[in-house]
Order: sequence, then structure tokens, then C-alpha cells
Amino acid sequence: MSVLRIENLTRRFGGLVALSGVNLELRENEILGLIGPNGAGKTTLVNVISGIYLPNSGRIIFDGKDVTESPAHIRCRLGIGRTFQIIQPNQNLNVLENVMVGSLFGQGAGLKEARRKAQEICQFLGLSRIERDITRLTVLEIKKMEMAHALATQPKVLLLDEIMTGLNIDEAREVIELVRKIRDQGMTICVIEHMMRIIKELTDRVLVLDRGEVIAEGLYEEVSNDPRVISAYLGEEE
Amino acid sequence: MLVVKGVDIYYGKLQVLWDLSLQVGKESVGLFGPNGAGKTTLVNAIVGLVKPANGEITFGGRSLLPLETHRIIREGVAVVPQERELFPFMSVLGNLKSGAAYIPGARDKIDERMRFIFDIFPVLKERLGQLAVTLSGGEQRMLAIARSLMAGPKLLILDEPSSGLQPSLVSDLFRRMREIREKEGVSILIAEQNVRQCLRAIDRGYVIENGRVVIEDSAEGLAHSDHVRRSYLGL
Amino acid sequence: PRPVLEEPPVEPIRLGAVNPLGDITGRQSAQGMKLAVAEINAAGGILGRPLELIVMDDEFSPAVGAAAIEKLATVHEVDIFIGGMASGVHLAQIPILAKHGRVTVWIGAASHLVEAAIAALPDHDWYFHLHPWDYQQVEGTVEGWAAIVEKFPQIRLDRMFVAYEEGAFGAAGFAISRALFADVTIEGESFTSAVFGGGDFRAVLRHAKEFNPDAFVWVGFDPDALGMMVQAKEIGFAPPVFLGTPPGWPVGFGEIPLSEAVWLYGMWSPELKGVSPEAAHFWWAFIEKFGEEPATYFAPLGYVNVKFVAAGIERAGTLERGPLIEALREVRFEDTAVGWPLTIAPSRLIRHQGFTRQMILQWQGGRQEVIWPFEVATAEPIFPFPRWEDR
Amino acid sequence: MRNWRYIVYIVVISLAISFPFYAGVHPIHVATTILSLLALALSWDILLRGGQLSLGVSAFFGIGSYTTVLTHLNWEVSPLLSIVLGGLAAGVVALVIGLAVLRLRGLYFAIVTLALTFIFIVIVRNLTDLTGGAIGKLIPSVIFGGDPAMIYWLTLAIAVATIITSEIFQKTRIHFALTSIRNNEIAAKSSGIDIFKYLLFAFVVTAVIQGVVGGVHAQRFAFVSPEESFSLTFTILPLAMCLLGGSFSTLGSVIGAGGLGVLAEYLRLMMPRGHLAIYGLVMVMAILLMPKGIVGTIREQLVRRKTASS
Amino acid sequence: MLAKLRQRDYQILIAFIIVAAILAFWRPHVLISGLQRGSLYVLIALPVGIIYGILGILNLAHGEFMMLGAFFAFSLVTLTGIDPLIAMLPAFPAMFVVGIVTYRLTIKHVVRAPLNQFLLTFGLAVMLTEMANLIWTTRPRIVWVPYAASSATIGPITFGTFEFVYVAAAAIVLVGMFLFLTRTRAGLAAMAVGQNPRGAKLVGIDVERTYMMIFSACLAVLGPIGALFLIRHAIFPGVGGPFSLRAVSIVAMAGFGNLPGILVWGIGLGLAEAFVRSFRGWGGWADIIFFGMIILVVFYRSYQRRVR
Ligand SMILES: Nc1ncnc2c1ncn2[C@@H]1O[C@H](COP(=O)(O)OP(=O)(O)OP(=O)(O)O)[C@@H](O)[C@H]1O
Ligand SMILES: Nc1ncnc2c1ncn2[C@@H]1O[C@H](COP(=O)(O)OP(=O)(O)OP(=O)(O)O)[C@@H](O)[C@H]1O
Ligand SMILES: [Mg+2]
Ligand SMILES: [Mg+2]
Repeated sequence: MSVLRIENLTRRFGGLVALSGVNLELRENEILGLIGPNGAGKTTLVNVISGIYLPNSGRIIFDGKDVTESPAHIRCRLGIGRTFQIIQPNQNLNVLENVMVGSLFGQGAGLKEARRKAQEICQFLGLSRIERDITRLTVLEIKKMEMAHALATQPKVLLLDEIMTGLNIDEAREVIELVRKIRDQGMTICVIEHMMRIIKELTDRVLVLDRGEVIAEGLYEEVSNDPRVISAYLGEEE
Repeated sequence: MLVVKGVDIYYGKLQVLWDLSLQVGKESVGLFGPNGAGKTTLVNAIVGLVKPANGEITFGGRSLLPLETHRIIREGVAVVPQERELFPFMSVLGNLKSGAAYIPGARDKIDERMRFIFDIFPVLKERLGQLAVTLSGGEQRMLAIARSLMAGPKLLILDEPSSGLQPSLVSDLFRRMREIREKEGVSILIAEQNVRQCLRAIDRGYVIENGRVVIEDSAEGLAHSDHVRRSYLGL
Repeated sequence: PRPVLEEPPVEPIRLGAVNPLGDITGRQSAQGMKLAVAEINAAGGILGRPLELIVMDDEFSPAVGAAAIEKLATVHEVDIFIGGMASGVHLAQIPILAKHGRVTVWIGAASHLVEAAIAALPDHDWYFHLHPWDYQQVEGTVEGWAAIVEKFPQIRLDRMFVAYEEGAFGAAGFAISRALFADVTIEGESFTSAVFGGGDFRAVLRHAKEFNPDAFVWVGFDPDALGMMVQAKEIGFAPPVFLGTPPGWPVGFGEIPLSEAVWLYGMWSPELKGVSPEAAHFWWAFIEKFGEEPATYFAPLGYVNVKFVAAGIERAGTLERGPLIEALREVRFEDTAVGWPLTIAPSRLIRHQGFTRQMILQWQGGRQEVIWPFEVATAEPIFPFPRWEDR
Repeated sequence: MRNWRYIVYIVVISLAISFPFYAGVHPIHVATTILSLLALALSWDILLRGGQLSLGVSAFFGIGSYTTVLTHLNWEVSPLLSIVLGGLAAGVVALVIGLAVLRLRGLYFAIVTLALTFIFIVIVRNLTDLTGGAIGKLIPSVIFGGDPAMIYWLTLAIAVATIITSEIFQKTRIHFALTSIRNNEIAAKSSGIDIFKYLLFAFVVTAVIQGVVGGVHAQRFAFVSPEESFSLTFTILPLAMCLLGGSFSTLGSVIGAGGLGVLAEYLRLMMPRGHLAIYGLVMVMAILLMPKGIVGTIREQLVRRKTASS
Repeated sequence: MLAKLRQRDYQILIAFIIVAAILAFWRPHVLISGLQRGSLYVLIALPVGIIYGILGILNLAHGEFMMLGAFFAFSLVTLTGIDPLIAMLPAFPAMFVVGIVTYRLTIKHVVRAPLNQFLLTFGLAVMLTEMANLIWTTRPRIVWVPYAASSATIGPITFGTFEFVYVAAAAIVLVGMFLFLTRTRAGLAAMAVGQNPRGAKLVGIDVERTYMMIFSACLAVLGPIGALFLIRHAIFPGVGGPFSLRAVSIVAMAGFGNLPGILVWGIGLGLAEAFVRSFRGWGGWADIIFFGMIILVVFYRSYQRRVR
């Protein structure tokens, strides 16, 4: 069963083809790893799926519905949740309120309910000190808050764009555990990371993007031994 | 070259660095620690973006504390900030030029430096006319590193240079750092989360936790320290 | 013997004035008032009581102007209201003045809209207006031009082109001129005054030139004067009569060669000091007291304002409203600081109207010479307008 | 704590309502003006919370004024109803304009709203038959027969309604929507916020308030004219009040309007000539010394003290 | 972004030349006076564009500073009797000093705080106007030089020639700024500072100094501009206010930080105004052109954005 299907997606920026004819399928309840060299088009793909950019051609089918033309906020409400590679949290709200925004508008909850849900999610992710001003958060806390925010919109599919970049191993492990737990609640997840160790540990399946095209797809072991992937992305290391 | 002695730093009432001392000679030095340990704060203190309450920071025997940031940079310190700090609506080329244009001595060597940089990051050459804001996350990181190299610094400070870079580039990057250090005699200070890779590039390293130095050792020593192996190498 | 009791201090007669003090007109009219008050007090006051003048700024804002009236009435408890300048401000003040119903002698606000607003009140006996209404100003010039044309047959006035600034001042001027100059063919076009960032009159002037009028009239503000002349010269537009009607003129306008033979309208001219003793007295007293020359007719008008009120009180012998109104109605000046006689008579809509005419003047040798009324004339007209090349 | 706060509210409100009973006519007059500026300031702030800087307060104010006067004169609508119509007209214009312009951000929006003011001036000036042209139009009688207390209460009611609106905007989901939009639109979209809907809603609601205030102004002074009714003062003064008091909060505008209003009155009293220069100076100094406005600065101090003690 | 000629700008430029050619035959006066007036707008708007692009400050007191420059020139002319054109020379350094003082005392503290600078510059505008009012009163001042009304005749048309100085000055200022920003290190520094002050520090740029120099230089050019303005216009304390608004509007229309756009739109507005005025009886609508065009352009952009 696929939750999200992408058919022949192309997105250009002026002369640059950031995505060219990408096909992709997210199967229910899996964790898909999306990797590829810098500038391969991973973030662009997330942006197109979540409706920040419209594609030049191709279709996006989510939960059986064609959402290619839907605006971003509608997609969010339908159940596409995402995080941002470059996070700009709302400085005027505290941690809890930032998370609340997700539940308020993503699932249309009332204020009280939104607050309760946000608290639940923060607790679930181990975010304490939630009444705090967000200027003083550590990177880990910001990343968790970003995740909490996405979770609060109650997505069916969650796109995590480099959520673990900048974390050390201990911290990354903690987040990996969390992502697993989230999946166990019935969500479908797509993670973008550059740390192969994380991809290896976390994902069920891996998809490799290079210059806007899918160059490999399969289990981690298969993909990581693919010579094209090695030359374009991994290098001789690992 | 760089000597940091007994530095205390506060954000408002919150103290984040406690009596911190460290040195970088003609060598590569790593700076490790969990999130929030104070690495970026230390980097910012060296380049004058935050001022310590106590302590002394000298570079080549000269105190950096009274100098403003741009002066410190002109003294020969180049930095790759954690947040990249590019000029978003300038082209890649403009960003690169700006790295050299205000450093005495670096101005005349722009072409030579560019060649060197395109050798490390060939992608940047393809993107030369593109506005920095439209680059991908990793490309922006490359540009930030490249811009700092344009200055031809005596001391190069990199704050999490590898984050967001593809694996092949990460190992490449650290190899290059080693090269630069050896060939050009640049002192290097790298704050990194990717300790495993970074250890290959450095001579010595410090581990900072909660704003204090907890371990100081050679690269070799760090790689064998229990604490480092457990917390930073995931072994 | 009992000690001699000191006389109780005499309560002053309070005059409350509201003027736009940031503007030269309002500032100088306030100075004119102060001068009159000082003179009257120096001569022992009125009915044995000194005059006290309280001046408030209206900042050209209706709300501020209205609040000022309210304050003068309730906090300062003034006996009489004087002052005034902008019609828009005054419109907002009228309801409040009406509520208090105290004697009001106003020297500004020429819009017929103001007159209509006053006439619409159930009772407006307490209101005296010492500035011609806009239509009266035009009526005066119609009369004046008729007289001039008769006396100087070489002057003709069959075709007139009116360039008017697009705000209330110019628009009203044009509309009324059109209605009142019955025998004259009038064309007109609006322009943006330099006051509001305009100052480009080339299109208007060009249209005027194409129309080839006997008289070109521009209805605008002081800052427009230079541009009008310069831009007319550059396209060689020199109609037989070149006339401007701003409320005042730029400093030193008379000194530039382009000003020669430009006609203007006015309530007053500095040159009247040659024919009117009162105007001469005012001129020199003003300069002595304030160290600057009166620059607009609001300076002498402010002076007249106080003098008129004082004469009325003197005549009534009391501040009681009924008798005071009666007395003011009877006040007659053969000569005033503006160089005219002053009497009160009904206007089209209201009962107490003071001045009803303005003069026709001409810039000659850097001075504003009075051409009409002939009784106070200070010079003969220069006609036709000299060619630009000769300046 | 809570109760305490309500007591303060009740005291303030009863003081405000009973103001005409113990204050003179002039203070009532001044208070009325301050209250109407307060409503403008607050309405401006409400839109600002969504990151949209409007310079078109005068435009909606003027539209409200003109609609009020014209409906009152031509259709003999009662004064109060005509004021409501003024508000509605402003709202409709905001809706139409907003549909197009709210897709643009930042200074584009500011400039368009500013341009709107001038466009209405020119239109009103040139449609002489309908609007009275540059000269304007008169209403034969002032609302409530010119009773300052009644006008005061009407304005007070509008100001209170605006305050309540502002608090509703602060306390409900709208608050979260507007703040998120202000912070980062792309992130806001991805949180499921319909940016356009919320901005349009805020724009229309604030325009209605501005139109109503304009309507009351016209009825209070019984005339309209292009220069007075669309005067930029009605944009700039509220803006200054809001920023000096502290933006993004109800209390800020209230304090700013009260403070600046009283200050202007005081300066006018102290120095009849040149007080505007001091007014400008005070504005400049206040911005330099209290960049976050009075409320923002006090709040910052409180937070600092709290963190210091904890 | 600043000082970058985009392809679209070239297209607009070509459209412009076509319009100009048509006007030259159909209504030559419109072409001449529109060009002259438009150049004045450009001249006043350019520094606003630069200050906005680099300091992120939309200077609402800009026209008031021009007023100050004009009064400075006026005082020189009346005190010493020199020609206003010569008064341009000392006006430059004088306004530069005004710029430095203003920057040090005020602007410095609100750089990159968009709302505060809005109010701050507005407060400055009020202060400057009122101070000028206290010193010089609201009575307009004029100077007279014969060449202000110089004219030329070509075939059937006679037109004023002095205002071509505005055209020349606009061209000089634009080209000067363009070269400065694209060809000099200081210009590059200015752009860098404008885009990311923190980043600029980290490459060794003295951010404070750059801010101050740019701000002061932009005010300094207002000295000569004020002197040029004085030759053709009466000056009074409120003379600058409307120009502040126009300048800000033009900068907005051009798209923030687009210098050639300022040229195109400034002159475009001048031409459009002159065009409407050239029809007898329609002069009253000329003002709507200015602001109507702003709305149209912005709506068009909004539409484009939706399509994209
Ligand atoms: N708005 C834009 N305009 C022009 N080019 C763009 C734009 N956005 C992205 N690009 C280009 O598209 C390509 C894909 O970018 P994208 O951000 O999707 O890469 P990515 O795979 O996420 O890389 P990274 O791992 O570095 O984050 C890059 O080369 C980038 O320069
Ligand atoms: N501007 C600030 N105001 C207040 N506290 C701050 C500020 N910047 C950082 N901190 C706090 O200072 C501490 C040290 O932060 P710093 O960014 O130096 O850590 P780091 O070691 O660089 O961590 P990371 O790996 O996350 O970059 C953290 O606890 C952080 O919350
Ligand atoms: Mg990416
Ligand atoms: Mg850090």
C-alpha cells in the first residue's frame, strides 16, 4: 500500500533542473531514507511534496488523492508533515506555543485541546522546559521542537530534512529511537541525512538522488555497494 | 599563535564558559563536545562577536579583546561560522571575492585562491553566477568554507564544517585541512560533531563539556580515551 | 482710623484666540492681536479693566482647533473668541462655538461653506465675520475690474484663463469666479500646488497660452509664485494681465525682475501706509514691537480684530451678550490697520459681516501698489504686461 | 491574582465611563480624540501582528467619513446607522484591495495602502457632484446635538470594542496564526495555516474599525473634505502611538495613545510655538531609549528581574 | 540584487524608448517636461534606494534633508551673493556632516529594526520641519538667477532648458552609484553589509563605518540636489515632505534595491503625469497617475506571483 506516490516529477529553477522525472513511492508505515550528494534535489523534493514549490510537471498522489496543485496548508491538513533543513522557529512564541501552532492549524484543534496535545508530544519527545523562551535552546532542543511541531499537525507522512545534522552520536541515537517510536504509532516517514550510520540504523529502504534523478533504490546494503552511489556520494570511505 | 586563557562568558546572567583555557600553535586543533557545550560561543569570543567577562585572548602575542571583529579578521583570522553567514543576494563569485577583498595581502591572490577552491569544491564552479540564497544547504556550507579560504588566513576556525556535507566531501574536506595545515602552515581550529572523521585531520584536541575543558590530549590520545570512545565515537 | 483697604484686583477681560501658530499667517495675526492688546492696556484698558489675550494653536487640525475652543471656553473662561485662519478648522469649531454662544469675531475662514454652516444654526447673532467670504472677494474684483476697465479703456477683460490649485482654496476660487464674472469668457484648469509637492505648471501655462486670454489668473499659494513666473517666461507666455492671488508672497518676490507689473488681490498692502494713517501707525508699531515686517494681511487683520472688539465693549459699557452684540453691530471705523473703513452689515446668509471687499494691486518696482479702489490708490496701473525680453 | 486583575479592569472602566461626570468639557473633548486615535492605533497593530505594515489607515478613515456623511445626507440615514455604513464601506474596500494586494508582502503592502489614500483624495476631489469636490460637504447638525458626553461615550464604546477585538485576536487561534505568519510564511503554510484567509480577515476587520472611527469623526465635526478626512495624520499619529507604547500588544497601544495624547496636550500648553519640534524630538528620543516601546521595555525589565532572581 | 541589471529591465528600457519616440512626435512637450520632472524624482529617490538597500532604513525624512540642503544653499546665496550652482560645492560637505551627526546620534541605534526606523525617521522629519519653521518661518524663500528661465525653440515648440540639468544630474548620480557599487571594493562592502552585517564583519568589513559612510554620502548628495532644486522652486519648511513620499513610493515600485528600476519608474512617472496634464481639463487626475501606477504595478506583481 503506498501512502504517497510521486510520478515523473520535474522542477526547474531557471535553467537548472533540480528534479527531473522523479518517481517515488512511500509505502505505509515504512521509514525511507533519502540520500544524495549536496544539491541533488532532496530538499527541493520535500518542498514540492509539501507544496512550497509547485512542480513543472508530474503528479503527486497522496492517500489516493491528487494533490499536485493543492496549496501547502491544505496538504498539511491532509496529512503531509515536514521539518525544515534550515529552521526558523517563531521567536515570539515559547516552545510549547510553537508546537501548538501545529496542532491548532494542522488538525484544527481548539486552543485547549491543542495545548494538551502539544504537551503530550513534547513529553513524548522528551522536551522539557517547554515554557522557555526559544532563543536559549540547544541545537538538540530546537531539532526536537521542530519535530514536535511537525508531529502536532498529526501527519500520515512525515518528511524529516536533516533533522540529525549537527547532533553528536549520543544525541543522534536518542533521536533515532524517537523516530522509530513515531513510526510505531503508524506513521510513514522519510528521512534525509548525510550520516550513513544513521541511515543504516534507521531506514527500511533507501533512495538515492543525484542531480535530480533517482540513481538507486533498495535496501541499505544494496545501495551502499552500488558503484554509482559510491562514486557520486559516498566516496571511497565507508 | 592563539592563546585563550581563563575565559568566562555570560549571556546575560547565564554563564556558559567557565575559566576556559586553550592554545593553538602551528597545528590543527579539534574542539569537541555535546550540543550546548559552548564551542560556538568560544569561536565567537575569539573573533570578537561576544566579549568575555574575564580572561585573555591573544593571537600572535597580541590581545584580541580590544579589537572589533573586522580588525581581528584582518589580523589573519578566518572563520567558517556555524550559521554560514553568507551574503544571500550576492552571487557565489561575489561571496568568494568578498572573502579576500578586505584582507590585506589576500586581495592580489584572488585568482590563485579560486583555482585552489574549485579544486576542492568543483560544484561551486558550476554555480558561480547563482545567488547564494538559492544554493542547497550543503552547497552553502561549501561556499562558507571556500569564502574563508579565500582570505589566506594564518588561523582558520571552522565551526562544524562537515554538517550537511555529503560523506565523500566530509572525508575529502578533512584531508584537505591536513594538507593546508602542512603545506601552508596555517593554524586550524575545528569545532566538530563528526569526531571520527575529524580526528584524522587534527594534531590535538579538546573536549568541552558544560563550558569547561574536560579532556585535552593528542589526536591519538583522544581516540583511545574511554570517554571519547563512548560519547563521541559511538564505540 | 481704619486702614485703607487695597482695591480688589480688577478682573481682566479675556479674549481667546485660536490661530495656526506654526504658519506665518497665524503667527503674525497673533502678533497683531498682541500689539493691539498692549496698546489698549497701555492706555488704561477698557471699562477700567485690562485685556487679557490667550492664544492657542490649532496646528491646522480641526480636532485640535475644536478642542482649543472648548478649552478657552471652559478652562480659561474667555469672554470673547477671536482669531481664525483655515476654513476646515473653523468648520469643526462652529458647533462648539454655537454651544457656548459667546460673542465671536472671526478674521479667517473665507469658505462659503463656513457661512452656510453658521447660517444653518438656529441663532448666530453672536457671530461676527471680519473677512470677506470667498464669493465676496470675487464680487469685489468683478466690481473693481469693471471700474478699472472703465477708467483705463486700453485694458480689456473679455477672456480670462484661471489656473487654480486643486485643493479647496483654488477650486472654490475658480467655481465662484466662473459664476460671478458674468460677461467674461472664463476657462480654467487645476494644478498641484508646490505646497503639496507640485510646482510643475508647464502644462497649465501652455494651455493658457493657447487660449490667448486677456487676463491670466492663478489661484494658488505663496510657494507657487516663483514657478509661475519662471515657467511662463520660459515658454514666452506674457498675457496683457498676469494676476496671482496667493494669500501671501515669497520673501523678496518684489525684488526679482519677473514680478514687475504682476497683478494681485489683497485685503491690504504695505504701501497703504502712504494713504492710511492707521495703516502707517500699525506698520511702524509692529516693526518696533516685533522687529520684523508684517508679511501678510493677517497681521493688520489680527490688530483690527482686537481693536474692533475693544471698540464694541467700550461702546456697550458691559460684557453682557445682548448689549455687546448691539454695540458691535454699531461699531464703525473710518480707517483701520488694513487701510479700509470697517462697518458691519448682513452678508448673503449671515447677519454680521465686516469687510466685504478686497483690493486690486499691482507689483511695481518691488512694491504692492494699490490700483483699486481708486480712493486709496497708490499708483496707476502698468499696462500691458511688459515683454519678458525687456526684463 | 486573577481577581485582582478584574478589579483593576472594573475600576478603569468605571472611571472611563463616569469621566464626563467629573471632568470639564475640554478634557472630555481631548479624551474623545485620544480614544479615537487609540482605536486607530490598536487596529493598526492588529494587522501588524500578521507582519503587514499598513499605511492606509487614513484611506479607510476617509472612506468611513465620506460614506457616513454621504449616506446621511443623501439617504437620510440616521447618524448612528450612517457610521455603521461607513465601517462597512471601508470593510468592503479592504476586501477588494486585500484580495489582490495581500499576496504581496512587506513594503509593497505598505506602499499600496499609502497610495490608496492619495487615490481616494484625487477621486473625491474630482467627483464634485457626489462628494462636494475639493471643498467638501457639510452635515447640518452634529451628532447628539453636539453633546460632548454622548460623543465621548460613543467613542469610548468603539475604543472598548476595539480593545476587545484586539484581545480576541490575542487570545484565540488567530494570535498563533498571525504570529506565525509574521515570523515565517513558508513555515506557517506548512503548519496548515491559510495565510491569505487570516490576513484578509485581519485586514477587513481593522479597516471596518478605521472606517467607523472615521464615521464618528465626520459626525462629530459635521463635515468632510478631502484634505481633512484623508489627512495622513490619521495614519502617522496612531502608528507613532502604537510603536511608542509597544507593538504586538493591546496595552501598548492604549498606553501609547494615552501618553502621546496627553503629552501633545501638555506641550501645546507649555509652548504654543515650536511644540511640534519638541514632539518630534520626544518621538526620536523615545525610540532610541525604548526601542521596544513602553510596554515592551517594561516587560523586558520584568523578565530580566525574574531570571535574575531565579 | 542592488545594482543588478536584469533582463527584464532591458525589456522595460526598450519599451521606454518606444514610448519616448511616439511622444516625441505626438506630444513633444510631454516628452521634455516629463523627462525633466521625472529626473528630479529619480534624483531624489536614488539615495533613498541606496539607504534602504544597505542600511535597511526607509528614510521618511529624506525630503526634509533635501529641504535642509536647499536652505543651506539659500543662506549661502543670500549671505555671500554667490551663484546657487556654486553653492552646490560647499553644500555637499555640509550635508555630509549633517549625515554623520544624524547617523551617530540616531540612525546607528535603529539599523535593521524596520518599524523603529520608520518612526524614528518620521520623528526626524517632524523635527527638521519644525526647526526650519522656527528659524525661517513658513514664508517661502526664493532666489533668482536669469538662467533658471532659459529656454530654447525648436520648430514650433518652445521649452525650458534649465531642468535638463536634472536629467544630467540624475544620470551622473545613477552611473556614479552604479560604478561605485559594482566596481569598487567599498561598493562591494556596502552590498555585503546590506545583505548580512554579521557575515560582513566576519570577512573583515568595518560594518559601522560602512553604514555611516553610506548614510552620510546619501545625505551629502542632497546638498547639491537641494541647491539645484532651489533654482527652480520656492523653498519653505514643508517643501520636502511630499518628496519624501514620492521618493519612497518610487523606490517601492522599482522593487527594493533596484537602482535602474528607480530610473525607469521615476522617469516613467514623470512622463505619465505630464501626459495626463497635457490634456486640457484632465490635470486634476494627474496625481492619481502616480499612485495609480504604483497600485497597478503592485497588482501586476501580485498576479504574476499567483501564476508562478
Ligand atoms: N530557489 C532556487 N533557485 C535556483 N536554484 C535553486 C533554488 N533552490 C534550490 N536550487 C538549486 O537546486 C539544487 C537542489 O537543491 P536542494 O536544496 O534540493 O539540494 P539538497 O539535495 O537538499 O542538498 P543538501 O544536501 O545540500 O541540502 C541545488 O543545486 C540548488 O542550488
Ligand atoms: N544568544 C544567546 N543567549 C543566551 N544563551 C545562549 C545564546 N547563545 C547560546 N546560548 C547558550 O549557551 C550555551 C552554549 O551554546 P553554544 O552555541 O556555544 O554551544 P555549542 O557547543 O556550539 O553547541 P552546538 O553543538 O549546538 O553548536 C547553550 O546552552 C546555549 O543555550
Ligand atoms: Mg537539503
Ligand atoms: Mg555550535
